[in-house]
Amino acid sequence: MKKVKIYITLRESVLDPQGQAVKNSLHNMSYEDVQDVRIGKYIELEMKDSEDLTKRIEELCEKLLANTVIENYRYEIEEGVAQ
Amino acid sequence: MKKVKIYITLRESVLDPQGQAVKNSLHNMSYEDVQDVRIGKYIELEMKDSEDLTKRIEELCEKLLANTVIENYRYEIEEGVAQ
Amino acid sequence: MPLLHHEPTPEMIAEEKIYRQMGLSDTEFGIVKDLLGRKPNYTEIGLFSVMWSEHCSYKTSKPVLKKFPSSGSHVLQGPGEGAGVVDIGDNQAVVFKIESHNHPSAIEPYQGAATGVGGIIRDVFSMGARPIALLNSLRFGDLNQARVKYLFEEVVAGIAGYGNCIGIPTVGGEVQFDECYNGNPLVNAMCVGLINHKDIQVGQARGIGNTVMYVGASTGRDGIHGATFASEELNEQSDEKRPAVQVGDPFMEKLLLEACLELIKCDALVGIQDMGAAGLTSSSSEMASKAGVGIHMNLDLVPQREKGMTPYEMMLSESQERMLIVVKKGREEEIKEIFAKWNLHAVTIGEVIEEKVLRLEHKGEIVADVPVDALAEEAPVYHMPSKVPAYYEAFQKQPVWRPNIDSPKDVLLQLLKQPTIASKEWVYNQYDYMVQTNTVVSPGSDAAVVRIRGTKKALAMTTDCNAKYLLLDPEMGGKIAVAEATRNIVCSGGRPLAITDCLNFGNPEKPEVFWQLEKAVAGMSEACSVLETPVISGNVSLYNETNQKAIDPTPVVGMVGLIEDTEHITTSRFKQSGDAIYVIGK
Amino acid sequence: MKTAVIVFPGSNCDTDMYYAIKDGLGEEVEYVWHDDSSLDGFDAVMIPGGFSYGDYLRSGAIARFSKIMPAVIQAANDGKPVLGVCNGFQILLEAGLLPGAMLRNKKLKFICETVPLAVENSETIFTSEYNKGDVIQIPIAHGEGNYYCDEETLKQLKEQNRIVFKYYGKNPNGSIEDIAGIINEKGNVLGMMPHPERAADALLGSNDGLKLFQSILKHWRESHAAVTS
Ligand SMILES: Nc1ncnc2c1ncn2[C@@H]1O[C@H](COP(=O)(O)OP(=O)(O)O)[C@@H](O)[C@H]1O
Repeated sequence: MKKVKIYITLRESVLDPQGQAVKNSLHNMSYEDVQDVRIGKYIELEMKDSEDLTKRIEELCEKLLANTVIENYRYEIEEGVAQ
Repeated sequence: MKKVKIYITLRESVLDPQGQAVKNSLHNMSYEDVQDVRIGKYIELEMKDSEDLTKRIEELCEKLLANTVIENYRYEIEEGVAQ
Repeated sequence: MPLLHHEPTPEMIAEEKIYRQMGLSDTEFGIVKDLLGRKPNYTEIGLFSVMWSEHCSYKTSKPVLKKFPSSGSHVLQGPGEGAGVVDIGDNQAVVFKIESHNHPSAIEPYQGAATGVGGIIRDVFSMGARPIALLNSLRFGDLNQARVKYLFEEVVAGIAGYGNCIGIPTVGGEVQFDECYNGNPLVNAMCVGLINHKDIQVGQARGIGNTVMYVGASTGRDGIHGATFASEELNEQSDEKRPAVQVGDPFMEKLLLEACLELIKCDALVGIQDMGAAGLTSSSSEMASKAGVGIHMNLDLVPQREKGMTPYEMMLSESQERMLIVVKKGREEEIKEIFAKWNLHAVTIGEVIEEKVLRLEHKGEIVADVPVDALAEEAPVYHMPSKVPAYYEAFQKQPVWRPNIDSPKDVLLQLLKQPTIASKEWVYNQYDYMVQTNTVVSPGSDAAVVRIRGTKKALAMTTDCNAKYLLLDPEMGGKIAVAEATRNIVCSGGRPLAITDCLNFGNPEKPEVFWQLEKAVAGMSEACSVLETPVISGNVSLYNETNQKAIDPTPVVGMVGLIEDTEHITTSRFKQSGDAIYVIGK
Repeated sequence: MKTAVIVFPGSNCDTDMYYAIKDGLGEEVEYVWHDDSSLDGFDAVMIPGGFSYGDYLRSGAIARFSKIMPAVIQAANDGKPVLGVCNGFQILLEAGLLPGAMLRNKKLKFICETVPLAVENSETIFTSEYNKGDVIQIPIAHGEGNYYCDEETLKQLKEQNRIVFKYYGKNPNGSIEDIAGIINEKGNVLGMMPHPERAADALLGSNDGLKLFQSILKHWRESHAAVTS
């Protein structure tokens, strides 16, 4: 079993309204030291190991988990906790 | 400038309808090797460095970014890209 | 969770008075022992603690609720089932009920409000009705406080999130702000459904040998002790009970809704009930008790989301989006097929038995064996002392006061600035009030109006309550709440049919609070009798206090009226310049 | 004309669409389940609004993998009118039948209200009954209607006159160039956030959306007449 951690972020060129809103409220709460906020998704998968694991992960990121028109993704593979 | 990466995940015992729905559709798409899916948030902050940086990060996580009733958070601090 | 893995023995429960942590008193524990003829084990005392909580048993409010007029020639189902049912002619009926989710919303406002909406929708479709509209009644504290603002925004988002996703229009409601709700917001949700007479279901487990099935989401450790939690005051320690808050899945509920509406057309169905507060416990014991039978369940068969759940946890879990159904023996496959179409599993977990007990099996052992009537019917009923509050007597002695108005314009502008009076567009524009394309009068008028497709008829609906009037004089204020709802219905072109109500009060163990409750119900009852709008369903939310201070008495009235012809619909807007304006009434 | 209304788990404007066609337009219409795989015999395909698969992950992301989608794509390739409204538009984007993607509304809140739309292109099979420049009242109800595409795509959309509707007066969700609806290159696939099916009955406030369905019918009659004559 592998634990796969996937990070999905909006592309640089895409405006992030949610990040903006969070930044504004942080400023209102006087956290002016926060200069920028970007909000993305963090997905944890538990996957059976296989030879083409990285290929499978990339496939399912491209097909389903990320929309590459607006999003980038990256991932890490960890040894999973035994069941 | 520091780059702070924050990971917000649902507490283990809390229902994750989103993760469930994604898992089911992955199975329908014949990615049966995916045993479990949990979906959380990934937030990147750019923050001015300060002595009590970790304290400030924890504070704003608890106050705004995470709802600790149902979510856990963890974070990493990286040297930020120069402005 | 060591406690759960090493459950206390019956002896320990009795000696260490562990039942107290579950909200049972020494006397109540004594009654349980007498009813069983032995000391209850941990699972059993858990069953009693939730079933005998105020939320499920109405043990302090029952004597008061009896005063409500609840019958009428057009009432097909009064209080006692998931929701009330009123005839609207042509073999159609309207089904409605209101319910509170105040305490969960104070802790996790988005999910608290969302699951409140989910719960009331289940109450309506478990009657066999298609939900056609949602309303709500909300109270928050002083909007200048950051926490209050957060609660307000999140509650509205939660209501919108659930209702919009499931596709039931949120057509009306009310929002008011007052300091008395600072730490204790009120979130009351109402659902209105439409049904053909022949489809009306009851939550009964008739027929010895029939099969008990479980449908919907899996059971997790959510909301364990939520029902008792709802019956306690909020204080600083409430944070410790945080896991009691559940997360809703409106998508799952949409599937469950459609599947259940197919299910009711199937003659293999005997009874159906929502697993609301006290989940499996209340649904199974109430269905059995009402039918005069018992239920045997094998808890190993209960779909579980988490590993290693104990019988106690499974029985008390408040996981959302679940239903218990009873079907004719041998017809289980047909039921499974209906649910499979909606990607849902229907799982056999037990059967109806002759002996009137709830018998639970787990890993080959009987882990609970309790008379169903003891759980569902025999909770103690308390007749609380009541006392006229000093503040009320002081009010009564005050001379009549008339405000001195120098500049009506300034006063008007001041009034319009009050959040309670200002436009609520910010709220209702977040609700999809148009989905199902039947909303003729959308939020912003007096009552909302939803047409009944295929007929000329329409339904007018509203929620109303002005708690300040009730604080000043609960009896008069109770009448005013019913009268206001009635005016809203009539102004919209409807004939009032009946009401549902949600009694939001403070701690009833305080004689002054109980007095408010009694008086408010007396006033509402009188108004309902005179206006011929019986009370067909409702809900009670007590212990709305923060640090010992009670909210103003807030019995919210939800009313539905029938408009015979859509041509009779009237709206509150001025139509054109030059029209004359009249004031009627006195 | 026989129209299919696709029903996904979580669709909730399917009945609205159905009645707009049955009662508003007076034409034949049937629901088609997401698990079916054929759209044979249908002249037009509607993908209604709602929250398919709970809109979890991204709206429309999961629905695009439903069994029926190859048939929808086939219908689009065959030149049949395909209309995606709200969640339907999101699904068409995810499926690649239309370019771009949907972001959360700029103010992050779900918005339900009736808004003015300008008809930018009245020469499509969906808008021939309108005039260019008409301002019509159509309800919106969405949380993710902030249409986005890259500059190149935008340039193409403009050059090819593929922006069919724009928000008029105020932009409710922050969409690029006030875009409310776009069409594919071939002109037979329209995606729009506003709900024409909610504006098909005067009793509910507006029937400005009816002309959209009438345009589809007119096109069908014309092409049908051409084929049979
Ligand atoms: N304030 C009230 N007025 C009228 N009926 C009420 C009131 N409170 C509760 N009821 C009725 O009592 C019955 C029992 O309610 P309950 O068992 O709590 O159902 P639920 O758990 O769905 O609220 C319901 O039919 C409900 O309509």
